[in-house]
Amino acid sequence: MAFALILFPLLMAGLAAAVPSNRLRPWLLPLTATVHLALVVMALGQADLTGTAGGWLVLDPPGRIVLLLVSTLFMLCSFYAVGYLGHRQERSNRVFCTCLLSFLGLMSLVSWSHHLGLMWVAIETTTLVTAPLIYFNRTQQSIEATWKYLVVGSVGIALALLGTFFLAYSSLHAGLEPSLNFDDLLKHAPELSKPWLHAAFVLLLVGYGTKMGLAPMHTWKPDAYGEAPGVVGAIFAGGVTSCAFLAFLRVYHICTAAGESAYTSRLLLFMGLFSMAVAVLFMVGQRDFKRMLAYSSVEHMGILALGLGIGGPALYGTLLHVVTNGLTKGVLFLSAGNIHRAYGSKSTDLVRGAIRRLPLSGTLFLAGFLAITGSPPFGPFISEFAILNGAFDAGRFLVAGLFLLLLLGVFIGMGATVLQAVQGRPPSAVRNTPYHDGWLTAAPIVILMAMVLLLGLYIPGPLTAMLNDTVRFLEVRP
Amino acid sequence: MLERLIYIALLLIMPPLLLGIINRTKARFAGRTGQPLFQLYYDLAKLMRKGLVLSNTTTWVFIAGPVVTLVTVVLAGLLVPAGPFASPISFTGDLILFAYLFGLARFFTTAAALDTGSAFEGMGSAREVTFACLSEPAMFFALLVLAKVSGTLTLSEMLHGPAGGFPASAVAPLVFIAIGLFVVLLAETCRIPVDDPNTHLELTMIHEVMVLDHSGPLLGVILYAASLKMFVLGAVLLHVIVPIQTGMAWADWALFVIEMGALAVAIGVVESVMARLQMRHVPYLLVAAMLLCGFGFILVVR
Amino acid sequence: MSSVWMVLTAICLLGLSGAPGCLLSCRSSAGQRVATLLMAIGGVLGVVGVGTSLGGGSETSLSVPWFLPWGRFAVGIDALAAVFLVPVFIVPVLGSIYGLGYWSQPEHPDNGRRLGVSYGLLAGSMALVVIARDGALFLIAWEVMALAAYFAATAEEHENADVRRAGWVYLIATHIGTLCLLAMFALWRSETGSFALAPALVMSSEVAGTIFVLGLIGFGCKAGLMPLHVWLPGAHANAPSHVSAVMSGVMLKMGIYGIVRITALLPVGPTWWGGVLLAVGAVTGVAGIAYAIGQHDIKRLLAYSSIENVGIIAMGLGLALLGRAQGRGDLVLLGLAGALLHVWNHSLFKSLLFFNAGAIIHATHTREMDRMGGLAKRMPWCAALFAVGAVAICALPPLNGFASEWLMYVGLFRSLSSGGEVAMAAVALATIGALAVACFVQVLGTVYLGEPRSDAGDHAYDPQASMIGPMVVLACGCAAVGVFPMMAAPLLERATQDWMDLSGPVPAIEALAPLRWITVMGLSFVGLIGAAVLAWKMLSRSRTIGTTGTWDCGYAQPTARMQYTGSSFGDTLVGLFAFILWPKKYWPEVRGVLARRSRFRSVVPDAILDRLVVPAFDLVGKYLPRLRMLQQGQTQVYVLYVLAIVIVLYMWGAIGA
Amino acid sequence: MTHQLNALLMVVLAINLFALGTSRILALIRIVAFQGAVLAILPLLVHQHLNAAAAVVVLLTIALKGFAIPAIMIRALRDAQIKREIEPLVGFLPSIILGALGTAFSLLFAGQLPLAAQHSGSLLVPTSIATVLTGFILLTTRYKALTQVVGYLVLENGIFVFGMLLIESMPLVVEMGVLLDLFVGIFVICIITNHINRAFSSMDTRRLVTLKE
Repeated sequence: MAFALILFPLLMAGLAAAVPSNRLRPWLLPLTATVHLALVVMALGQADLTGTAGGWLVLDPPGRIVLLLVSTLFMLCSFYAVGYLGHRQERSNRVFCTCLLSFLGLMSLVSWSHHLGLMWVAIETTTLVTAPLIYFNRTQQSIEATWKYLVVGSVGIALALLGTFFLAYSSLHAGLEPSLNFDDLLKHAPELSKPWLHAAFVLLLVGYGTKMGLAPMHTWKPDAYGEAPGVVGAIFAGGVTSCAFLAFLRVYHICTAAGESAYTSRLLLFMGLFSMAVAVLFMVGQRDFKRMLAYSSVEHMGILALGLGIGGPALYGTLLHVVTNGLTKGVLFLSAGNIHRAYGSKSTDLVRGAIRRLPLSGTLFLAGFLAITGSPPFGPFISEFAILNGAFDAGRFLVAGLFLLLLLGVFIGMGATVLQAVQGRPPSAVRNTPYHDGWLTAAPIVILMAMVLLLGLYIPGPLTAMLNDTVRFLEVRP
Repeated sequence: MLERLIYIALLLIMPPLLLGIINRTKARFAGRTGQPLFQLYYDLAKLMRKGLVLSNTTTWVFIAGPVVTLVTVVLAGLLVPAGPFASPISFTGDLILFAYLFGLARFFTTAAALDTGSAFEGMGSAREVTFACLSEPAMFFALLVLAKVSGTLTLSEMLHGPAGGFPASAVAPLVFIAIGLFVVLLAETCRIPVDDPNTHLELTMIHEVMVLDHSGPLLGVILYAASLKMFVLGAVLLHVIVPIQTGMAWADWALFVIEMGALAVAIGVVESVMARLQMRHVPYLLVAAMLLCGFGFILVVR
Repeated sequence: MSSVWMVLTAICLLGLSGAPGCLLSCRSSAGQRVATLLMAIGGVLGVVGVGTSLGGGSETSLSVPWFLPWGRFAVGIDALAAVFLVPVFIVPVLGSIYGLGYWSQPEHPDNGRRLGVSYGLLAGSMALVVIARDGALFLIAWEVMALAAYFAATAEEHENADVRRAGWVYLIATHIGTLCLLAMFALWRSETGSFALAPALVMSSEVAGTIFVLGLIGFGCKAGLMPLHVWLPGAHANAPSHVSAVMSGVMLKMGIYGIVRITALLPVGPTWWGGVLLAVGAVTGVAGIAYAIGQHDIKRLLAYSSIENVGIIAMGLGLALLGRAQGRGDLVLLGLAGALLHVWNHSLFKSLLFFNAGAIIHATHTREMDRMGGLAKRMPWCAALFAVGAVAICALPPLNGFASEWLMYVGLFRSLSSGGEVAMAAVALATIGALAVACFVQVLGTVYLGEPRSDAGDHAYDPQASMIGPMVVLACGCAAVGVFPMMAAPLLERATQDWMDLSGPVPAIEALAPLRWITVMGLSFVGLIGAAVLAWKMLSRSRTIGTTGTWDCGYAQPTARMQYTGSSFGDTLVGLFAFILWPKKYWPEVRGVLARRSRFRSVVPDAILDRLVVPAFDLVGKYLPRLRMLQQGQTQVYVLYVLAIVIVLYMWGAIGA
Repeated sequence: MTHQLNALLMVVLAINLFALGTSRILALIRIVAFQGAVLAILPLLVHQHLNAAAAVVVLLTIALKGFAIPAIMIRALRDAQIKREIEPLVGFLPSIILGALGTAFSLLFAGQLPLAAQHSGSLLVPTSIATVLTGFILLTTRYKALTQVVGYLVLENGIFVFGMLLIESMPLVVEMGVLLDLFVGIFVICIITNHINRAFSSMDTRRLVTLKE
């Protein structure tokens, strides 16, 4: 099963590279994605955690959540991508499709891998295969964005590798059989040598944090999200970040198992609040609504870090937030992509009255904004509120207060931009630009929004079970 | 029962006399003989016989003004005890109704004035409502003091004071509110120094300017209601100033009438010896009255 | 069907009433009629449900598990909820009937449907807020209400920048409130262990105090307690009038309901709770009505008077809280009963007045009162109805405003028997009353009486029955409650019982404040007026009645422009209250022999919003972006950040360890 | 054993300083290639008992770090047709001083991290940290895109040095994967640098500042 999930998309990627027709190639995306999702569902069906490949590939509860999330998001995005590429026939989409598909495979690898080295390799490779996606538009800006993504991202990832080595050495130093196998490390967590563990945690937090986009390593994010097509933004903000989070979650798991939760939460709370603050800083008065979305992503990565920092009582909310944030980001980026296409601009100086120019996308963009800022009855409200409750249960009142304050800042900063974009009268220039909402470019967003709304009113039993399993899994102490 | 009837009769008949007394007093001070005591009765009789002229700007509100005023003042009168006797109507919290009935009267008087569309009458009604905003608090401070010292919430028991008369500690506050209430009386009944009832400079008037367009029976109603108002407020004030009463009913009636007359004389004296304040200084006077009553309140709750 | 199910069905009907319209054409009024029908059915069903719930015997609560991490779907109807449910089920229905004429779909093809949907959602969610018995459910209903109100109020967003601005201010304000409520409920949960809104028997006083303050801020934002009222005038002024009516008449009361409910759940608190609420209420009331006098825009004026009434209600609550802290059952009863009755009354006369304002705007196409005048001749019905509303809102007998304020007065006067400083509030209440008279005489006189000041009202006329009807209903409501307040007494007593379990037998309101006398006086007043009218009829038959122009002190050529305007009417009062209002005046500069034409202008901006909040936001917006130089695009710097954070984190961790 | 190792590590450190000092890109690339080759020999010294895996790693490392990657970069350099001078943000002498300071710091810092018995006395940890810091200095103080790639390469070298500590425990596959990833990474970056050169007709990253707040 594991190999099927990982290799099938890679094979299809190869196929995509081979297919000559620019018009047919995109259809490989939904095809692969659907099959992949089906396989994922089957994989989730079988409950045993016994690994394949000598315990290197195990689908544990956190992996299940991320796998399901990203596969779902990817499928919807893939349909959208067909519609989008339909509008971009002037440009070859060979590289685009190939990279997207191989990302799907690597993502599956990340969520399966139980060997930190292997996981690192997978993450690093996702960095490499996603770079061309940003470069799709072939403009000077897009090159610049790609360059920054590669340099900052690679440096961060390199630090993650160093951190991984430190982690391994901490076990070696403890006189154990040195290993990067997650389960071994978890088993011997308490014996690991503390100084090495601390250093490793810092490096891995920074390393995978760069990939998640925590401030101040977020610098590549607004550029990349701003220049990449909306669908790529969605996959980045919902998929890549989630994978990076999963990778970091493993490290966090080991450190907490080692009884270092005081140390980790100290660092994580700092990073979380700092990221949210930076997001607020750059959201206020932000004219470019795609960059604004990037900062919103920074903010939510901060929230995830914060949730982990609070720990125990907030874990449920944090994991739920991975899902709700991923789906909502999908809504936002896809609808923003449509608006961008219709107006030929992503600056609110030109973009006005989107609701009237694109009734569907505009409304969804607005709804997405309300959802992502944590308004009931949408999913993110539930998860953010759960995190808040966790903070109160953990007695971290100051953190809770700052959290709420920053949420307010985010709401004001984001709302000013979004409302400016969707309200008012559209300028006459864009009344009759070619783009109009079509099935392929609108339906996926509607479905995503429906999911977000559903998660706000009713969390399906299986998902609840998965979340609870994960929480229990994360609280195993050897 | 009997004294109720007597009281109602007194309430309805006596008020115009007060104006006569006031005018006589002023005339005496001016060294004139002055108009007969019962002048206002003659005027009213004459006005009631006259026809009337309505401005074609006006609507039903114009007529509602005097009518509502009269009705409310009469009702208010029924809540106030005369001399030693319980008021015809009295229940817990009637003092608030008493105050608010004047509010209702004010609402319709001023509305009627605005109904004519005349700048002068607008001016008058604006002043009326404005000064009311200052005299109202004064009045309520006074009511609070009375309620505190008498320990009851019905106007008549309150004004009669507790069984053994007001406690000595209550004297100072009572003096304060007595002065305050007297100012309020002058303001509410539009006498000097707040207003000048018989000037002919419309710009300097409050009450008179509001009724410029009312004529005939309506004017009569207004004049009568005004005198009633003075009578009612006077009755309240008297209870605070001179809470003395002989045991005998008839003596008390006489006493009450004399007190009322004396009050009228006092008003007349004030009108003769004082000049009308500048319009922009009136608020200070009223604020002063309010502060006096406020001090009284602080004294009793302290 | 049990009462709770009736109410839930009603909520669904109200909430979804707008949905069918979305499927129908935006040019036909069919969808709107369907919506109104659904709302009417829902309203009737709801009222019946509430009635049966009070009747007892019927199922009044429901609690089923809910697939969220916490919380259950728990609802319940007690007397306290019933009090608030009544206006929720009545006013919006009247509003949507009114809307048939005022905001007919064919005339507003591009926002009619949106308005329909959000309006229905608003009504439904408010009812849900009232019956929610679980924190999570409450929050969700609350926020749906807030957002629905936003979309309803900004129906004209695409045409008018003011609407957008007002909406944005509202959105921020309500979000601040919601965040406070999030904190409050989170704290509640971490203390009591669940979101169940059941009375907390034991709670440390600090925590209870914190919850109270958070609730006061959170709910106060919605209710419009000063200084949290900043969103209110703009939103009400720019919303469609029937939406303003519902927002002001009902939605503000949800904030009040929140405070009432949370104080009911908290254990008996210290006296400062009541003191704070009383003080805030007094300030809000006086300042609110003072601001109202300064307004030129009739809807802004009404909005400020809503703030004033919220202040009055808050004073009643404050008295009740004080009474509870001091163990004075009578104060609790009178304060709370007065407050709750005033909730009803305000929803009656304020929606009446907003409907009326809508009719005026519909007829004159302006909100500037100083451009109106003499409408009473053209719109006799509206004039009469407005007069009723005005008398009622000034709390003058014999209408309903007086009944509720009278209860509070009696309560305040009764507090004299112990201490008595509290009774000072009675003076504030009296001042508010006098100012209200000034304010509404001004409106009545400027809008309806005198001569037209401009041609705005030339084509004015009484609107059609669908707009008059609801107003008549509301006016009758005002009269009924005003003359027969004792009808409400039993419900109010039960509500008080729900709010605080008064030890021993409940003192009947009648025993503390004889409402029957209000009836007696009211009836006698009506009787006397009737007699007077008859007398007038006879008299006027036997007299010659001439008509002529207003005398105007013999001025030969009076013109309509010479009339006292609303602003000149209120000028002295605005001057007296300048220390809170900070009015701005722009004098004409008259220079030279033949001065150029120029105009005098006076405005009373909202001190908090326009002199505090907006400048603060501008300041932040000006200086915060300065920090953006941290991200100027050099990759080298970005890499440096990575290195720097590694060091910082290591240090930060080392310090901790 | 440890002595040769440390001697070799000293060489690596020296190369770091040279790398900071050179003013010509070509020279820089060559120096770093040499460093890679030197590093490739380390496993032979670290390994107690030589085995096939180690041998493979050594060969692969030499092949990639010593030849393939430099080749790619020199190729990119030739395509770019750009001035061969490195344009430093911070001058060469200051950057050498910075490097020296970094080395000193890492020697001190390494004290914080206790070594396992079998590694006591080896300079692996300080060397790797120093090399990583050198990489950072190159990345942050040079303008040309290509020099930044070199900086990244040095950074990776530093990590490779640390990898020596784990050479027994690190499975071959991972070793390979890491190397391969590194290779592909450099490859992709070089492609991008080419694109940059084509789009901006320069490799000066000072032009890549259009995207900012």
